Amino acid sequence: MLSIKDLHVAFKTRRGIVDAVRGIDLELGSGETLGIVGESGSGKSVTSYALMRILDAGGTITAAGVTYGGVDLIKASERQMGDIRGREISMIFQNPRAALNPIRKVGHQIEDVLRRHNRATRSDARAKAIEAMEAVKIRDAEKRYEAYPFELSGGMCQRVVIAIALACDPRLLIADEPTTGLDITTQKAVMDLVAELIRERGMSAIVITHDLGLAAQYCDRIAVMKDGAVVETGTSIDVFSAPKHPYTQRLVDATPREGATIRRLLPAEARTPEPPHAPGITPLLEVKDLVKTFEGKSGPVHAVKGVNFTVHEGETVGLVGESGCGKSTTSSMVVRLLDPTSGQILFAGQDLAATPAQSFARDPRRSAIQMVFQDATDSLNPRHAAGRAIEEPLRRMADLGRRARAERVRDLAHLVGLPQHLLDRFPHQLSGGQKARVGIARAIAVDPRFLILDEPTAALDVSIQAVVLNLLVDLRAKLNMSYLFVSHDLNVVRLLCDHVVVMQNGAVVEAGPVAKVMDAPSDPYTASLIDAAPHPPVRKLAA
Amino acid sequence: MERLRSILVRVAQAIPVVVGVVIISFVLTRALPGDPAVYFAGAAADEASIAEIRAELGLDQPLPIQFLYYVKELATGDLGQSLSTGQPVLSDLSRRLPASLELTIVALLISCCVAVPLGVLAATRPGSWVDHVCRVLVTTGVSMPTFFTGILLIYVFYYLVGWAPSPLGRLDFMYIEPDRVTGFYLIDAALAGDWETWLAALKQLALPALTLALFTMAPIARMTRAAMLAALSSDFIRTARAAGLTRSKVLYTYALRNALLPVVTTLGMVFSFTLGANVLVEKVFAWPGIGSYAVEALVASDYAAVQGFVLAMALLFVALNLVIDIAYAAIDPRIGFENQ
Amino acid sequence: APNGVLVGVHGETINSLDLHRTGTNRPSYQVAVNCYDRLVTFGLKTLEDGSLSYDYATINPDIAESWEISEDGTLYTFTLRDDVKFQDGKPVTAADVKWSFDRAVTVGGFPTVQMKAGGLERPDQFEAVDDKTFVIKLDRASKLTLPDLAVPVPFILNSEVAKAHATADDPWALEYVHKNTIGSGAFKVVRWDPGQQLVYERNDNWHGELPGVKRLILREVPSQATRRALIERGDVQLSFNIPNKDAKELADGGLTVYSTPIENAIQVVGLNTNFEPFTDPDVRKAIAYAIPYEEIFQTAAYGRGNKMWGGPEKATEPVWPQPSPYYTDLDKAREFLAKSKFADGFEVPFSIDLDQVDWMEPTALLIIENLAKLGITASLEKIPGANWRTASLVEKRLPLHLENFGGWLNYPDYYFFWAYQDGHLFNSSNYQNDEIEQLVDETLYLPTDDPEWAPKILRMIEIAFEDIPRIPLWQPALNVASNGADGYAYWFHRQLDARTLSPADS
Amino acid sequence: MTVADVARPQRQSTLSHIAYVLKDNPVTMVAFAIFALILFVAFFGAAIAPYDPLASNAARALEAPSWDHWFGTDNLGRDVFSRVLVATRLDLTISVAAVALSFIGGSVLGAAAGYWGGWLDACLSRVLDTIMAFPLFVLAMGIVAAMGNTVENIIYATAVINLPFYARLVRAEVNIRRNAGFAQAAKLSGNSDVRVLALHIFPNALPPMMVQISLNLGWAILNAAGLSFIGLGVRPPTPEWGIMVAEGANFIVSGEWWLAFFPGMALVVAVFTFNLLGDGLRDMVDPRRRT
Ligand SMILES: Nc1ncnc2c1ncn2[C@@H]1O[C@H](COP(=O)(O)OP(=O)(O)OP(=O)(O)O)[C@@H](O)[C@H]1O
Ligand SMILES: Nc1ncnc2c1ncn2[C@@H]1O[C@H](COP(=O)(O)OP(=O)(O)OP(=O)(O)O)[C@@H](O)[C@H]1O
Ligand SMILES: [Mg+2]
Ligand SMILES: [Mg+2]
Repeated sequence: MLSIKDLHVAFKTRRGIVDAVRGIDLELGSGETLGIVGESGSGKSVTSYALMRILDAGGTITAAGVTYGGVDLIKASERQMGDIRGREISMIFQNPRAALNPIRKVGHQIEDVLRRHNRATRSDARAKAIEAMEAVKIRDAEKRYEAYPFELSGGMCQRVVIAIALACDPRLLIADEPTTGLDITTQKAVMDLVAELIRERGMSAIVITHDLGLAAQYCDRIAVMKDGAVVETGTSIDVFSAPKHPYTQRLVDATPREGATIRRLLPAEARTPEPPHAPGITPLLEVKDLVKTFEGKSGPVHAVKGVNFTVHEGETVGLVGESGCGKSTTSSMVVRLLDPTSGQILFAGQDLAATPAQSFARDPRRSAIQMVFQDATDSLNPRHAAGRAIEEPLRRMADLGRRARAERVRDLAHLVGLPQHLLDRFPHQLSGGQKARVGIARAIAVDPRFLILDEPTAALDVSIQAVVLNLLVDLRAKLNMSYLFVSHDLNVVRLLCDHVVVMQNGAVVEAGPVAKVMDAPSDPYTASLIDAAPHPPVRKLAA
Repeated sequence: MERLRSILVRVAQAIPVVVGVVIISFVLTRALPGDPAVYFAGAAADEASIAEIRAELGLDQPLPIQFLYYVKELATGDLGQSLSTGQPVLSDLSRRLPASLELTIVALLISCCVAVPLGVLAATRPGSWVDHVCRVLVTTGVSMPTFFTGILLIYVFYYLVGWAPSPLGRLDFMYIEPDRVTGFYLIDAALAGDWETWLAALKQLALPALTLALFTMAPIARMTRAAMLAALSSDFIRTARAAGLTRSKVLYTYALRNALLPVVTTLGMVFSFTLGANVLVEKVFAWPGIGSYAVEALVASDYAAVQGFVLAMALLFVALNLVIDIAYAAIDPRIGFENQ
Repeated sequence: APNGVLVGVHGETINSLDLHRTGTNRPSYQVAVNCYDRLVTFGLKTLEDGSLSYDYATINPDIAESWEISEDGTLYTFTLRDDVKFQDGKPVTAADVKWSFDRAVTVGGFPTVQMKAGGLERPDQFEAVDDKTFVIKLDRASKLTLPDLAVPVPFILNSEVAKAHATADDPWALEYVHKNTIGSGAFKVVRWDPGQQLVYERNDNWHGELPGVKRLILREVPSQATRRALIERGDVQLSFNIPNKDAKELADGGLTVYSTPIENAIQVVGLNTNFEPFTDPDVRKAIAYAIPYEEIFQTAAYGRGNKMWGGPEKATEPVWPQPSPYYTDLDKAREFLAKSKFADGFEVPFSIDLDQVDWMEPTALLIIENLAKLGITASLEKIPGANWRTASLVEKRLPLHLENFGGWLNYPDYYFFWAYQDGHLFNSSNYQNDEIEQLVDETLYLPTDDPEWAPKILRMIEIAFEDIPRIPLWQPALNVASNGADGYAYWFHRQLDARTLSPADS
Repeated sequence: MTVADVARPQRQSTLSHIAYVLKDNPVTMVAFAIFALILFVAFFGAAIAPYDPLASNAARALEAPSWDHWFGTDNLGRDVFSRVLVATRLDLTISVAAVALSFIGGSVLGAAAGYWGGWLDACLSRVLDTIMAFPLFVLAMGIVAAMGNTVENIIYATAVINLPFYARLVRAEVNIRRNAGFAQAAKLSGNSDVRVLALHIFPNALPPMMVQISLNLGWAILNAAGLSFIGLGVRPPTPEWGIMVAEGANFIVSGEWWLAFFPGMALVVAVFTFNLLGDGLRDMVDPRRRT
């Protein structure tokens, strides 16, 4: 049905020509679902845009042949392509809210497509649009027709995007990371919906994702991309259980899953023995009845409603829950960036909440509690080079001379595995993993006893996530720190944490040792969370 | 309901602004050098008659008392009498404001008709020669002092070539002012069906409006370009393209409408800026607008006129912001719902 | 312009139709001239260059048919014409005259001051004996009385209409007359858009010789360049009060330009004798010799007007203005400066009026340049119009400045009264000289044919030139360009008199 | 394999970055070239002027451009070319000083309001609204008329009317960054609020401000010129472009076009250059543009 032969895509940029895709061959049969996996920047999206010919200006496509149902997509005229897009081949994108025109009613956006491809006339467009919305299981479609994207939830938006894509019954659907940016529970619902629709309509599909587990769960075949080329293709089971290409192996290894240890995530040659980990029993941090209420424009927002938990010396506690349940708010209060409405934060027996956040910067205990942020890019000052960023806490909180500081920065860089020559680069010149390391180096610069990690790997590729997680384990052992690890990825929490606290709607619904909570959740919410996480097929460890 | 509320909130927010304007304009006029009593006492006035006039104008009172009087009169809708035109300020303003508004609106219409397409054109081909030419073109316009442009245009189109009518205000003296309905000659003449006068009024408008339009093109074109670039690179454009929508649909219904939001804001700013700044153009073209009125009043220390002018402009500014908010709400359904 | 319509432009704003109103500015005086009549008026004469001018020497009847002056000169009896009607048809009576005069002396401000100059101070001086007889009683005889009745101020209003619009707060109907003309004059204002235009229409029932122009549209055009373009292209027929440069060039370009030296007016450099260096007469003389008169006359006046320097050592004619004995001589200037306490020069601000920069600025700059050669550092300071009068004339706090007083009544003593007497308005130099005080007091009311008058005037001029608190530069000209209008006449009040105008083609 | 090896862009020096930004955009390049020329004239204008800009010569008044007087002479016989050259410094001073003042004032106010929000923000917003509600040019006129038309007062007036633009811009820029990760990280590093604001957040608002600055430099000159046109500008005989245009304007119709034309063109070129500089300046101060 679709055959791609030797596809090349190059971009003319300020830095010269970027070869984003360098010679891809792919085949897709009708009714088949192909998964394309690979790390960020490997050319997945560019490949799909090239198929649709919707690349940004400056991108050029060359190929021996990209044929779809007998039409050469590369040579087709712009008019022909216009007819193919949306009718023959459709696409859905990540971040559904942004993928919809914010100021146009969703119903009209669906109509636009219908009208464009003559699937509807002025008179019946509305009815057809509502029909299309019902097809993607939007309840109250009649009412939602009039809604604007901002009035819909993320999952709802993604359904609308899917409705737009499927409105004209295309034969091929390309889904580019359709679940990124959605809640874990929504993710599953959306993926299930897509899979169901594909099956029902007998469409072919290409699912692009960086989550190997996800691909394995939903696709017939998988193509693994690296640096603009396909390094391996095969059935899902094969690719996952018996990866041939070393890169695929590494990718498979790095995917957190049941039964793996944290060192297992690393490629075999990098696995060192895991340091011993023995959490103490003296409580280091005790959070008591922590409450935070924001004064929102439309009444108070109860973000955190009386949270209690304890972190012992050397222990790692996981804090999990859906987006918006109050994880970040809790950690901001603990790290004293935010004043709680009420409650106590006992750190080594002293109540930190007694000191207002505003003056906590000058508190001697400031250096004892540090934090690694969710978004490494956002947490680095774009105007400061990496070295300067790591040096920042030393300048303010350590009594060191210039030279001593520089020395210490180099040591820290070494400790987190950041090459010295990267120290005078600006954040935008660093990769995601490098930025995460800078963030970690900065957090541990003043030897904190307690470190809060707010989804430190959420923005990272799996292989980099593996490296970072292992680094955290090593540091924990070496520096004897306690962690509060905030995450929504239960697979990761299981690997790293001793204890886990599950939050929902600002309150703790369940807490306990990680194995107990994960294996035998007592709360239905915890159970649904665990269920929604992708369950990649277990790789035969012997292979 | 939500929107109505947010508009009411905007109106409420404008109250301190108006109060501030009243106070500052009062202080500013009193800080002006020169003594209106002396100025208006006439050529050969002696001490006694100056004092007499000072008392008549209430200028012999201490400042706070004067302010109270001023506020009291304001509250009854009395803006006072202009000394330099000898008319009630209110009637002066109501006669001159339409002149300024007409000029400004026509100028902005011309400006938009040129600048928005230019901006779109530049945004669809960023970095190309079209882009550069647009940029140089509109920047040249904004770099020319309006009075300089105005004089050059008069020199060329009236004095040398003779295409333009004499730059004598809103209407050549051959024509009779149309019956006043709105105060906008173009509209009034059209309402009266007097197309000859309409054309004459349009001719008078052409050069000053062009002068102002040249000056206002740059911000509009710049903002259109930037907003279009931002809109074109956003995700939903990609969705629209992937759905096979035609190029014009993508460009106009999707990109341009989104890009209009910042353009409307800019337009509002340009409008209020221009209305204040066409002082110079009005002077050059003998345009009987409020700008030239303000200049004369300021130079003559004509307190009531200056205060009235400033107040009128502030109210206009507030009203304009409201209109922009409403326009914004019409374009962007998200307005008024941010907090949800 | 079609059938009797003329279009004129000027750069100023007419802010009232009523000269008596507080705050009425100079350009508005023309309404009083064109739309109202007075008891008497000045005659007209033809000047050497063929242009028309009012004639100060003759006083003609206007509404008054005849008048008698009592022996002692304190009782004036006017007999009114009986064919004069207001524009609404009501005959003009002595009661109207009485009411109008009462108004002029009561409302205060400029009209009252001007009336006072002619000895007309209180309502009880005026009496309407019967419908046609009007009597003025003076406290003392004065040569100024009769001419003062011919200036624009004592114009005659339709008292009945006015009274109908008067209120308790506004007994003189100032509000109504401000916006309406209720006179018997040659024109009525049919349209007035403040800041834009004034339209006069001829009163066909006027008692005088009917003007040639039926309708006169007077547009206000602030931009001088635009005014010039308009007249040059013939789109307007009259451009009133144009700058000297335009006058020169338009005349060279073939247009008719009337440049009439303004009587009893001089552009002067004022040296404020209240301020340190200028207390010294030697410094004043040094400056008088340092001024580049000819350059100024050419650059600032473009040769229009009369030179007021390089005159005889000693005045021989009792006329004013007349050239001072000073001329440009830097050596002499240095000599005088060396004699003073300020041999090494000094610093002083040189103030000019923002509204009059067209002549003041080049003048000041040229003077500053020459003063620098004496070691005197003068820095130009422009004062906005509103402040100018306060600073220069009322507070008299400008050490070095330019000034251009011109007296309406054409007598030397009248000029000296205003400009050289201590404390008087136009004495911006704070000049004070006991002898001048006495001389002015003695001559002001004295008829010019009195044998004592001429020698006293000569003595006055001598002192003024010796003490030189005001350095005369030149006598300015009033420039009016016409392109299709005939019959322009110069008037001392320097406003447009439409009564003699007519379209050129008729 | 470690992550560190993935990307290794070359590090560039600041100079080569500037060179790069210039090469990237021909219009910016031209703008910077003219700007360099303007700076040169501002510094050395008095030295290279062929005549004394203040010396009048009534004998040679109003001469058309010739070899002796490239731009002709004015009504007092002064050399227009020399006056245009010498005026550069004053015009540049006015605009730079005014923009610097409003930049500093606006930045401090806007940054504080954007960072702390609350009543401070509400008050400031109202004050700024009030200033903006004034017709700005008339406000400038009023200030100069009230305080006197000295160069300093022109600068103050221009600064006051530009201040709200900076304050609003900075406020917005700071506001979106006040809860940014790097700001919180800076707090964790022991920085007080003021430090976080001044050293971490504010510098990041600079790139968009560069555009504003360059536009304002142009506006400032136009504003001064407009004031001169009304008669409230710099005092003569000091050469200044605006006043020269304003005075020359009266001579255009009589055929002496050079009086207004040449200073007018100088004004246009300078404002034009400033307006075009913005994008280039922004790219230069923005580290993200470095590759
Ligand atoms: N418009 C463009 N100009 C220049 N280079 C581009 C452009 N678009 C993409 N690239 C480059 O092409 C490469 C592949 O990008 P692509 O978006 O396909 O990656 P991806 O596999 O989809 O990654 P991700 O998982 O982050 O979405 C990247 O190195 C990217 O820098
Ligand atoms: N400054 C604030 N003002 C008002 N409401 C807030 C504020 N900050 C957070 N909230 C609300 O508090 C709730 C908890 O937010 P929080 O950021 O702690 O969630 P989270 O669990 O970290 O979510 P995510 O996984 O998306 O990071 C949310 O409903 C959020 O909208
Ligand atoms: Mg992608
Ligand atoms: Mg969070």
